[in-house]
Amino acid sequence: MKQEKAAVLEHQNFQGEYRILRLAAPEIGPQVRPGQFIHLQIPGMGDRILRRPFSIYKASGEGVSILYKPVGRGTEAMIPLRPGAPVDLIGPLGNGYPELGKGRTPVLVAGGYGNAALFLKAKELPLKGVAFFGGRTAQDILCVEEFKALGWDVRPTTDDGSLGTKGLVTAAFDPWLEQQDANTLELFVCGPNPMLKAMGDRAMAHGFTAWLSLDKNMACGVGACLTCVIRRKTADGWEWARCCKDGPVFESREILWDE
Amino acid sequence: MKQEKAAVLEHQNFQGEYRILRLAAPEIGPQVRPGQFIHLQIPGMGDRILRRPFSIYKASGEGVSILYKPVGRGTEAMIPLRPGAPVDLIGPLGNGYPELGKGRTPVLVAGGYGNAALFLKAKELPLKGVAFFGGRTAQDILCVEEFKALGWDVRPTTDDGSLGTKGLVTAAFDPWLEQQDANTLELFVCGPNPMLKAMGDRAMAHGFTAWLSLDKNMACGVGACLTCVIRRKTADGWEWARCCKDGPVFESREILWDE
Amino acid sequence: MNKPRMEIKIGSMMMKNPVTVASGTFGYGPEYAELVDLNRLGAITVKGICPDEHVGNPTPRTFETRGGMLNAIGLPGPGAKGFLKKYIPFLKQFDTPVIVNIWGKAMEDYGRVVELLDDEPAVSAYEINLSCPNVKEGGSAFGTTLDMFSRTVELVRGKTQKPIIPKLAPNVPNIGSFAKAAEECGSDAVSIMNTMPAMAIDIETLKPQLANRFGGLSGPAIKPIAIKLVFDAFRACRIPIIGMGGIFEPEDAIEFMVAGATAVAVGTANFVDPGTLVRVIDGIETYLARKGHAAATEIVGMVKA
Amino acid sequence: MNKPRMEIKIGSMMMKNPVTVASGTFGYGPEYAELVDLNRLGAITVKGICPDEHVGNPTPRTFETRGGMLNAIGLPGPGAKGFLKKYIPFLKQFDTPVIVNIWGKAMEDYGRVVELLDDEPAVSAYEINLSCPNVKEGGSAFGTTLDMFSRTVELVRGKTQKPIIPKLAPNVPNIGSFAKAAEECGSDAVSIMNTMPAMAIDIETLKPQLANRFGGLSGPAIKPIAIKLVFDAFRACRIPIIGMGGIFEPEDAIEFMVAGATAVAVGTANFVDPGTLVRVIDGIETYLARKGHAAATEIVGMVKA
Ligand SMILES: Cc1cc2nc3c(=O)[nH]c(=O)nc-3n(C[C@H](O)[C@H](O)[C@H](O)COP(=O)(O)OP(=O)(O)OC[C@H]3O[C@@H](n4cnc5c(N)ncnc54)[C@H](O)[C@@H]3O)c2cc1C
Ligand SMILES: Cc1cc2nc3c(=O)[nH]c(=O)nc-3n(C[C@H](O)[C@H](O)[C@H](O)COP(=O)(O)OP(=O)(O)OC[C@H]3O[C@@H](n4cnc5c(N)ncnc54)[C@H](O)[C@@H]3O)c2cc1C
Ligand SMILES: Cc1cc2nc3c(=O)[nH]c(=O)nc-3n(C[C@H](O)[C@H](O)[C@H](O)COP(=O)(O)O)c2cc1C
Ligand SMILES: Cc1cc2nc3c(=O)[nH]c(=O)nc-3n(C[C@H](O)[C@H](O)[C@H](O)COP(=O)(O)O)c2cc1C
Ligand code: FES
Ligand code: FES
Repeated sequence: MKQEKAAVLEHQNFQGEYRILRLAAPEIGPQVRPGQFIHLQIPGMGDRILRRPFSIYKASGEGVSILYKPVGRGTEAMIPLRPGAPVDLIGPLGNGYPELGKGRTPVLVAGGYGNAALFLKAKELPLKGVAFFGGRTAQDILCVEEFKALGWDVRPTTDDGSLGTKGLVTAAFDPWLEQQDANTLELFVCGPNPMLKAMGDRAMAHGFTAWLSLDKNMACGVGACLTCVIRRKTADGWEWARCCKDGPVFESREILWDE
Repeated sequence: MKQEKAAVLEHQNFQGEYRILRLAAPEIGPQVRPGQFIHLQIPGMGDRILRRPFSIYKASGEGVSILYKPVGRGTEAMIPLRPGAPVDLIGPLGNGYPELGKGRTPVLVAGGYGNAALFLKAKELPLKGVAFFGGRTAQDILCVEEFKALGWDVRPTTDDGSLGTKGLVTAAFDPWLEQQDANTLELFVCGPNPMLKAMGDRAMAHGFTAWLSLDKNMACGVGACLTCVIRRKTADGWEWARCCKDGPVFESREILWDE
Repeated sequence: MNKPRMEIKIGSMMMKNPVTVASGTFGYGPEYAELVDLNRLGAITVKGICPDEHVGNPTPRTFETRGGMLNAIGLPGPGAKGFLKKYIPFLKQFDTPVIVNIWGKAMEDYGRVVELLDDEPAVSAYEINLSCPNVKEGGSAFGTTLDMFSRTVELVRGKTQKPIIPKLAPNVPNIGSFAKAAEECGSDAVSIMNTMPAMAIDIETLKPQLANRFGGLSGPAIKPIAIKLVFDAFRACRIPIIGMGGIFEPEDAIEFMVAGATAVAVGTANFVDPGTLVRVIDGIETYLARKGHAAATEIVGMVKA
Repeated sequence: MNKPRMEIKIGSMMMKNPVTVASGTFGYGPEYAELVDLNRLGAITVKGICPDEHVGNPTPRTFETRGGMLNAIGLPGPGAKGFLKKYIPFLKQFDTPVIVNIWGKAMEDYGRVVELLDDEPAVSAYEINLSCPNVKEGGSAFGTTLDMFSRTVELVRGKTQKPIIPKLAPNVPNIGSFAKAAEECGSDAVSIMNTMPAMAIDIETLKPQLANRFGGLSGPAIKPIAIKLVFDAFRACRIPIIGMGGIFEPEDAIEFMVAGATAVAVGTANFVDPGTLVRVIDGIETYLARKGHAAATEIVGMVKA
């Protein structure tokens, strides 16, 4: 974990509403493990003061890249960032995804920026399997060709049917699951909460492992403020776990979902 | 007085540390009288919210121009404004300079952005006379050639002697004053407070008229908040006068200077 | 779809919409009249008036802070008679009720100023400033001790049939008690909040940034404080609340109403963007229509908490 | 020129410089240790500890506002024994005193938590949180009624020889009375200020933005309020003040000291820029040197007002 003054190297439209921001961060870049994130201080956010967390899409000795969609004050304030602009980063943060279990078959499930968050893991995994990606339209499903190039069998689903199966990720996942030896599956999931919960429910029902990367609002990003907590099951009840420090990745059995 | 969404037409270095900002403001431009100002909402000022007042350097059917020096949060936040950027203006504000009195000889005295504030008056005055401009260095004395082109006899003074007489404006003004028929002079002054006071003192000692344009911090700019008040003499004491509405131009005899 | 009804009532005073201005940020009316259509406003609240002319504080009187501003104007003004003479003829031109913000150096002043103003039909209501942090004479003590608060409100109540609206001080742990006391003393509404006592110091000169040393904090910075106070007061009393503190956007005004405010006032935002008032009025109407409400009053205090 | 002396004293506790962290914004020490050199700090103030484990509030627990943030974390924590076990070994590695922020659901808890912690030599001082707006059990009542305040402080005073530092609530009209009461009850210092009670509402869902409904406002927005409270308290008592509220830059910290704070705490700014602490420490030193001061203590309360 480092705090680093980075510089924008590249910033442009990526696909649909998504944009790519590539940052020179030679201290942080080499430390990144798949599933980790950075905490970005966005310049020009006016009177809003907190950092915003972003999953690391790519990392190298040079720095890190993120994919984001402008949806609110912070992400909209990022749009005018030009190459050369200085930005302050803290990272890499969070636990990231664990190693694939012995004898397990990896499966990827993602939606939205989750595709970006899974990319490093997809690259690193020793086996490649099926990748279920969901989105509203074809435009919302990121990096399909990149995942294919790594050897993944990408199965897109879209709400409007503009790419792959029509419906939610589960519309493609559930029929596929029927034909699998569920015990041997190990899922790496990143996407909106309902998607995480759907996959977690199936993991518990069918006895497979599912690593879910959670998106909770954050303040500090380093485990100090206790903003980003979820309920994690313990032997005799539950405890708070911090998404920023103890997560963002949790195994489905650990999580006690709020109603 | 109008509130107008203007657009930046031109924004560049002018001279020394001064910059020129030219704004398309077809509603405000044509209403401007010499010595008035605009109240500018500066984008990108972060968590600072108030407008900043700027004297109008030039005005036309197209809009207005101002000259400014980055000295603080507001003026520094103006630097990145690019042509086409939208800015919100209120103006023209303030009383401006009055007509030249019958049989009077006009004299200009200015320092800093005061030169800009006097330019429209200098142009409009039916007679042209001597203009005393003070600054730290030659770089700080604005628009000398422009005033000369209008027919003014420009007498610069600089602290370092890099242009004209070495010293304060008074170093050139006082010896000149000795040779004048003081009663007939009418001064139009805009500059830092000590310069205003020095000229005001001389006006009262020698019996000439001096119109001083005051710079007081402002909040509303339209006379509502009572931030920008000075003490104005009355028959039986004094009353508050608002620089933004009743001023910024006051005759030297009106002003009761704070200690 | 029908337009939502924007009218609200404060005692006997009808406002054509819930939006007024915060006293002291809009002068006496004429100052913004070239920029804001005064006929659009629910009411015009004028700067604080005491019985006699008052000189206010020396300068500097305001200072910009992060997300807000400090002021210690010190309530300069023409006094009751001066106000009637200088501003009532102007204010009568508009079809908009006038709320006169009143204050006093001593308790009896609150009665005197009402006596001087009350015959004027163009004065629609009184907002009683019991919480100005910027006058030494005690304005703030009236607002932070329940006993003095109640006595002052009762005094004013005894002098007029017009709606009276005590303006509450924010620096108390129990705003609810003041709201309830206001109600019990016969107030028609309460205003919440006045500025928060505050200070800034120039570390180079070591001098306070305001000549008066202290001032009141206003602007976006204080909005979450004001929302909490309105929420608390709404649960403690049954009279309407005029909510204010950092309203810059329609969403801010709606938040105050949802917290419990029947009406709202735009203050510091006038300095930043005089267009705020009309934007807020239109924005409330648009929100009501979008949410399917028939009247502004329907959203008052609707927070699910 | 000699380097200015940065050391200050809070009772028997020596701090190598006037800068600590605000409780609850820096965890228990380890969280920021990779980003901030803990040996540089004047003291480490840990998150609030009560006698037993406590679960805190549901989420959402924080919300960003204009110029600040709201929090209603609700003081989750491992309890006194859990704290000693989990964090003291880590904290002992550093040459920096540890201030433990303590709180209770009932008055006797304040005594119990000190009893449980007091034998640990690595606990250097207690900051008594009498003003947390985020726990229903009464934390805030301890801080806003003088009688309960004094009794709680006396109780703690009776349990320990270590420095005790009551943390004052900001939502009172008379902070000076609390500072004076703290002094009279034998406190070694007071901390000013805790967060300001506040609230935000989502106008689409009509739900409060915090699960706890209310929270405390912190950050740059509140600095002018905090400066005023420190100024007032400085004139009312003779014990040192630890000033906090919106310190983001060295200039902010210096402003607190000039207003009357002997030490300062950086809170919300840690989330925004963990580099703030060291920048503030260095900035104070640079200011002292530039102004020709031999010691940090020389600027305390030097405001010309
Ligand atoms: C571990 C982690 C990794 C993330 N990775 C990415 C990424 O790779 N790409 C990306 O685009 N975004 C990512 N996000 C979300 C991102 O951090 C921002 O919170 C989000 O984009 C909105 O920020 P904003 O400032 O634009 O919106 P805000 O101004 O904060 O809010 C705008 C709207 O978004 C909602 N919102 C704010 N934050 C969140 C949140 N964390 N979750 C859900 N809704 C929220 C608000 O309620 C509001 O309605 C990640 C979040 C986490 C916790
Ligand atoms: C009627 C009028 C006309 C003006 N015309 C011009 C102009 O044509 N060109 C121009 O460059 N400036 C002009 N000014 C000054 C300008 O409005 C700004 O206040 C000033 O440039 C500093 O603003 P800032 O936001 O950059 O600094 P701030 O962040 O506000 O402050 C930076 C520093 O400047 C000081 N300061 C701020 N405002 C003033 C002020 N009004 N007077 C003196 N010191 C101040 C502060 O005390 C601080 O030390 C005018 C002011 C007035 C009242
Ligand atoms: C410059 C200024 C002057 C004010 N004068 C008065 C006043 O005369 N009487 C009064 O009751 N409140 C006065 N106030 C307080 C406002 O009416 C309002 O309560 C406060 O500013 C909070 O609202 P805001 O954040 O929208 O400004 C004044 C506020 C400002 C900023
Ligand atoms: C997330 C968060 C948690 C806090 N937790 C505590 C706490 O446990 N005990 C306490 O006394 N104060 C707590 N506070 C208050 C701070 O210590 C401090 O008094 C306040 O935030 C003002 O300082 P700031 O503006 O620099 O943050 C907390 C503040 C925040 C923002
Ligand atoms: S964001 Fe602060 S603990 Fe996770
Ligand atoms: S700036 Fe408001 S009255 Fe002049």
